[in-house]
Amino acid sequence: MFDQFDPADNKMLQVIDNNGKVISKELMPKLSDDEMLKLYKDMLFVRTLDHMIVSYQRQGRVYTYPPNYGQEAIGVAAGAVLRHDDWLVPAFRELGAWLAKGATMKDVFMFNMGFEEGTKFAGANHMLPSSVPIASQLLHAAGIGYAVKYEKKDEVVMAFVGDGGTSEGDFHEALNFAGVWKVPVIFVVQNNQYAISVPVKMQTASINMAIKSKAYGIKGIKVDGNDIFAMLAAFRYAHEYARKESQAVLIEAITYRKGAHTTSDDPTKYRTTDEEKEWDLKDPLRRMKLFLEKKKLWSDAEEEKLVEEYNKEIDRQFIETEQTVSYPLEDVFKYTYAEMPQDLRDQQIEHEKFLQWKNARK
Amino acid sequence: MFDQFDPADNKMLQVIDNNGKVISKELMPKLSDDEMLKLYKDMLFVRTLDHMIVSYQRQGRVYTYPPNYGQEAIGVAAGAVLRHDDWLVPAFRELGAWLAKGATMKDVFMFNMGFEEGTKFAGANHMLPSSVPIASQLLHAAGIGYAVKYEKKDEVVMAFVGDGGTSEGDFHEALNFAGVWKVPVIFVVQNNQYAISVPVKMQTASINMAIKSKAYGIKGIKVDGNDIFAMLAAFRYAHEYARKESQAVLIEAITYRKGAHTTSDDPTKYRTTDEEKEWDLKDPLRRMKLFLEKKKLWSDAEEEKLVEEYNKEIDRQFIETEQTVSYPLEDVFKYTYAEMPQDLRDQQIEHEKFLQWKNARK
Amino acid sequence: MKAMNIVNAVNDALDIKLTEDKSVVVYGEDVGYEGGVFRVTEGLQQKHGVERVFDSPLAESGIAGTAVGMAAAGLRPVVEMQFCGFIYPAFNQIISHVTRMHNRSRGKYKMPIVIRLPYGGGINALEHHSESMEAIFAHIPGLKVVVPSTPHDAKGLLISAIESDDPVLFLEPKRIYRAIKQEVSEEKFSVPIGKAKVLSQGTDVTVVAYGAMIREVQKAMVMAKEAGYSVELIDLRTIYPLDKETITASVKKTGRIIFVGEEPRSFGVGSEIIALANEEAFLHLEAPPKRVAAFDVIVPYPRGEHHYMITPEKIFYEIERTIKF
Amino acid sequence: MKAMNIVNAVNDALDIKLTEDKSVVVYGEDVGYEGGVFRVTEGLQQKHGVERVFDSPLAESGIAGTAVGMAAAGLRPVVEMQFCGFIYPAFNQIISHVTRMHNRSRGKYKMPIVIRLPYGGGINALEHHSESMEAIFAHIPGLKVVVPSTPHDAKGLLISAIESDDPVLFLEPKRIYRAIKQEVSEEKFSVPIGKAKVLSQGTDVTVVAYGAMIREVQKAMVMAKEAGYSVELIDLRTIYPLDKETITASVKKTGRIIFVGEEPRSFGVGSEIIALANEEAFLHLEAPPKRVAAFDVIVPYPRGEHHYMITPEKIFYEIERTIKF
Ligand SMILES: Cc1ncc(C[n+]2csc(CCOP(=O)(O)OP(=O)(O)O)c2C)c(N)n1
Ligand SMILES: Cc1ncc(C[n+]2csc(CCOP(=O)(O)OP(=O)(O)O)c2C)c(N)n1
Ligand SMILES: [Mg+2]
Ligand SMILES: [Mg+2]
Repeated sequence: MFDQFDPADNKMLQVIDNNGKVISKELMPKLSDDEMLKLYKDMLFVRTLDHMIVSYQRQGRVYTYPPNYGQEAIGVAAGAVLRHDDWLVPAFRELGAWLAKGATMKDVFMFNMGFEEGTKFAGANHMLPSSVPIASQLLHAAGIGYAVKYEKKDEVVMAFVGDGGTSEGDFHEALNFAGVWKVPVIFVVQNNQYAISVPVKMQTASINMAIKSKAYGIKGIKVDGNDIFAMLAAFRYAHEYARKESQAVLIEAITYRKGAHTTSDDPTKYRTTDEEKEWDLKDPLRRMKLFLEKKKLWSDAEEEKLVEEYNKEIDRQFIETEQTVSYPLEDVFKYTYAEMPQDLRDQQIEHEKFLQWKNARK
Repeated sequence: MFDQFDPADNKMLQVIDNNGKVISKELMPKLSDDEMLKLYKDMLFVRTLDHMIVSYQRQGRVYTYPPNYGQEAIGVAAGAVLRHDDWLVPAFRELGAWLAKGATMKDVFMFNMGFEEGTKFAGANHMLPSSVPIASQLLHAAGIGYAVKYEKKDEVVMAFVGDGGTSEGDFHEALNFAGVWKVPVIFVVQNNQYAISVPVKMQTASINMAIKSKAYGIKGIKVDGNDIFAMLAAFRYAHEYARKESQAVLIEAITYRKGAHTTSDDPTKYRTTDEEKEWDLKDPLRRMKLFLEKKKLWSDAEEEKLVEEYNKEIDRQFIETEQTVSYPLEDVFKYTYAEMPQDLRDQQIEHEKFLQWKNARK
Repeated sequence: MKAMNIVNAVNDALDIKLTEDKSVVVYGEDVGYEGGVFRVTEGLQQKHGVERVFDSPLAESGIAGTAVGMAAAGLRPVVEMQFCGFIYPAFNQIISHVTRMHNRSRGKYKMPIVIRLPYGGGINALEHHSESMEAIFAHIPGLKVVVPSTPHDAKGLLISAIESDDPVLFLEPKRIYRAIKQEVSEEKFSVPIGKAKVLSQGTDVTVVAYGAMIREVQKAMVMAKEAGYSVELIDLRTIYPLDKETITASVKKTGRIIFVGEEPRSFGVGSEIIALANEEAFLHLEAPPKRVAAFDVIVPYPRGEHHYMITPEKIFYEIERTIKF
Repeated sequence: MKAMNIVNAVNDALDIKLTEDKSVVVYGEDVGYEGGVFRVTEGLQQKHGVERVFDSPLAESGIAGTAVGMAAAGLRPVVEMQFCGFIYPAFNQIISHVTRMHNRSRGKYKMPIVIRLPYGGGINALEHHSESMEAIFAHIPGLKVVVPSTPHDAKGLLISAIESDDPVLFLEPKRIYRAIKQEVSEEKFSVPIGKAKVLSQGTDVTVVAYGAMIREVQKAMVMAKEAGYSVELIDLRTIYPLDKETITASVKKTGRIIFVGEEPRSFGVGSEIIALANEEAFLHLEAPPKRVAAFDVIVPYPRGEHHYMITPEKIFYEIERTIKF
């Protein structure tokens, strides 16, 4: 597969077209009807959850949120290949993968409500917290890859980054370390065409992102990130390859951020509606839905009903989260160190004295 | 030329073989006999100077020094193409280029004797100081490239780095910025097979260094760095290309550090004499000398005489430098800021009071 | 005169310098077309062209490192680091080159670089968006560190910073980016680097602060006034080089000094202020110099920030304790 | 017992931990095959294998960043930054991840990482090879900063550092790497992090120092003794967290305190020591707490270093001035 889609030729792996028609049968991943439906429903769930959080944000119930809208296929396909012991090193826009690894809606809510508890992902095995300093997490993936290899474990590491993130030095160092160390790490670049307002052509002059693999002697492939079958095919192949050969891989997923960068951003400032419309035709849910409809596996009526169920459950859990979370003072002090220095203890005690004074004053 | 030597094919540009025989006439750069002789003499001078400094170091008259031994062709060829207004952004092992730009022996001596005066390169137009934090200087080159383009000047920037330096994040960021900005910068990787004790295969898994250009959408070429004609051909072509097209280029020069990393290093710890012997056959001076001898342009007798002259002049200037340099206290304070803060002035005054006390005590 | 907030004032200073000096260029992530995530550079690309005001790739070391090259080649780059927590990838370029190239080249290459950095907490932002680590930069020889607290000073100090032949870290207290409007001259003027400003005269205690903390101190001063205390407030405006004279004169007068900052307390700017008070005015001190600063912990996510941020009550509490010492 | 210098002692500590704990791995530039440019890790690869002691590519951010991943996956990486001036490319990984991953994951991932850093001047090295910027790191919440001054402490502190579940910056005073030999137990032992040591008892003045400055202070103390002054010397051993108790007890006794460091003076460790003395022992102070530290300039190249380095005379001079205050 890597030879067939050599990034030097700028080819892109695609399985279905914009109308959901299969255009390359031999690459279609083996999936039962149920498995197909699950993929679609997972995407639909991510999209619904995403929209709900954006609306919570508008209501002032969460802080800034970076929508996944338009990029759902990538995270969901990733989630479908990641095993319990595989590692997920997230960026911040691959919700489908998070949920598959065991992150909960409540985690996501807490994170966006402004609680560290939400980046713990307590129930997610082998998943790092979401990382804000762009691209720096990729080195963690290379390091985990080293540990996995060192301990001879059958685990694969998958790490995410955006197109903008490829410009950071850490992107380079991570892929280079992974290449030299020959560790089973899949680096996924979600190329959604923008880094906030900056278009990808101002990010790099390379013909694509996948070709950057050549700088590190690892395999690279460019995939239609809005084609869930293509993503799944690529992930399955890369996962097998990384495990068996103990080698790193770079996957570039071509996609489009249909929403704003975050809820504080206004994309109409820097892109045209023409461009947006063009990408609407490539929407990953739309394409898979057309595919499923042709196979009579899915209908608008079913979708409407399911979305309603999703909405209810999401809202229920959101309200529950709102009602249960709290941020006691001690949490400010407790986690900076594993073994808290006495001085920090003293600072807490001193502050509590102040609070007593303050309360007494009222 | 860039197509002919696509780094993806791992081809290497070469003009003469190990015996000084021309193996690719069409690539031989146009040079008069005098020009050829000058190139050889420049290499010989660099080698002589280099050896002398190493011997001064052994006598305790300079501090650590990183020998150029074995890599002379690269710097000398670079120096031959750099014009007065072109920029040189050095690493620390391209003495030929330094001298061509107007750095003096005395600068080099002062630098290695431990005087900042020696990294000023007062007489060298458009040359940055030698840079110790590996690879960080490449970004300066990209920035100069931007300034040159912005001010529409006919200037080319040439920047050096070692094979080890390609692993740093700044290498990546520099080539990426230069690629996006389309600026006339020639990045030269002197691949001398080692970064101190670490062999190049532990530095990167890429098939060569030149291919890293593809990650940035710029041209790259791998050249025999011990073949001065090949280096000159590549530099001339790249210089013309960078100027005319306002584009960056990556040149990988394959060479071998015959000496120690620095005078504090002992290479016998990490490499074999077999390997060293193999590279002796590729020595850049040996190869050019065989070429010149065939053309009856040069002889052992001439060489012996010239080296003797060089030695005398070098020693004369070295002794002169030793006798004239000094490091007054005020030089410690004077250059940290362009406009010295009062507090720093006060620190100097305070220290001078202490010195008075100290002298009075004696 | 025109009503400006800090965002307007910074924009105005950039506009003036871009207009009068062709060697000034402005760039950073999202700085060009969009005008920056805080809209500080809005309109400048449209007015001065894409060669002079532009978006860079997403790479902070790249931004600082290319600025070094541009400065060596005669330009005066003004770069933006998008948030305080994202300056760190540029740390090596800043400490190794921005601040050392002048020394290393014995003055051959000046480094007239301004690094703009929106900093500080209190805006309910994600982690890394709220920190206040200026002490780290103040400790680096070769750098000047400046922080305005008003639109007027923002404009005047930025003009000085751009005109300085030394590199300047220009901290912008984003919490008050739009909080204060002030009549500011539309003409060019400058506020000198290295000069603090006595904002209120007082006799009982000197409070030293800067940036967004000034407003918090002023709120505390209302409480202090009610309690009958006379507070002298000094706005540092420049963290390095410190205006020793102004601080020393004040502490000699009041005999008491409190530093208020939103930085982690230990090894911070506050420690330096205490050291200064000791070195310059030891015999005048009537109470231990005090720092009111954040805990030595990682800045909490938004919902924990209220525990962490310095409040007027806390400042008043410490003022009172110091006076009553 | 065996005669060891600091190089031997660090090597011995690494050897012991590599032997008893399979999760310990040691890497960095030239650290593996060659055993490091200072030969500190010599022989360890041969003994413990190339998977456990190895050379990394030349990339400090890569070294620190991969250590974060390894630690998350259960290893205990001990990494080397080749010289003090080359830790800066790793700065973002250190301040954003090494020190924050534990907090960000609410304790799910511990970060038992040791970063070894040969630091300090006085060895006639190139620029960037002689600096002493520990104050920057001491200001970073989440990090512990340790500096031995003897072979015994080097071994014991490094063992503690490797066993600490928190990240430790382990500063190695390279100037005295081989300068002191001492009988050190070949057994495993540890010296606790966060505990200073009173090296000499005295009554007139407390001197606080660490690393290579201890020796210089001791030389000054010979002069002080001749002059009839009684100096109490405290070796900090840990810069963060500071041993407040030991320092406070001493300054309460002597009434005078001097910090001696080779760092740039302003915003340094010295400022924090002065702040501490004020906060904890204000009423006992008989003279202004003093810092004897380097000028606020860029470390000079070797031939200017003698102007810059703190000498025993200078320390004695300040001791005398403080006592006579
Ligand atoms: C080191 C660093 N610099 C800057 C930022 C601010 N920032 C947050 S997201 C972003 C753009 C990221 O673009 P990309 O990598 O393409 O990911 P996308 O948002 O498109 O998913 C920027 C600049 C950051 N978080 N970290
Ligand atoms: C950022 C940084 N890290 C480490 C060093 C220490 N160091 C000096 S030279 C060197 C090896 C450089 O290797 P390479 O780039 O191949 O250049 P060469 O010495 O072979 O010419 C190292 C690690 C440094 N100077 N800067
Ligand atoms: Mg993007
Ligand atoms: Mg090399």
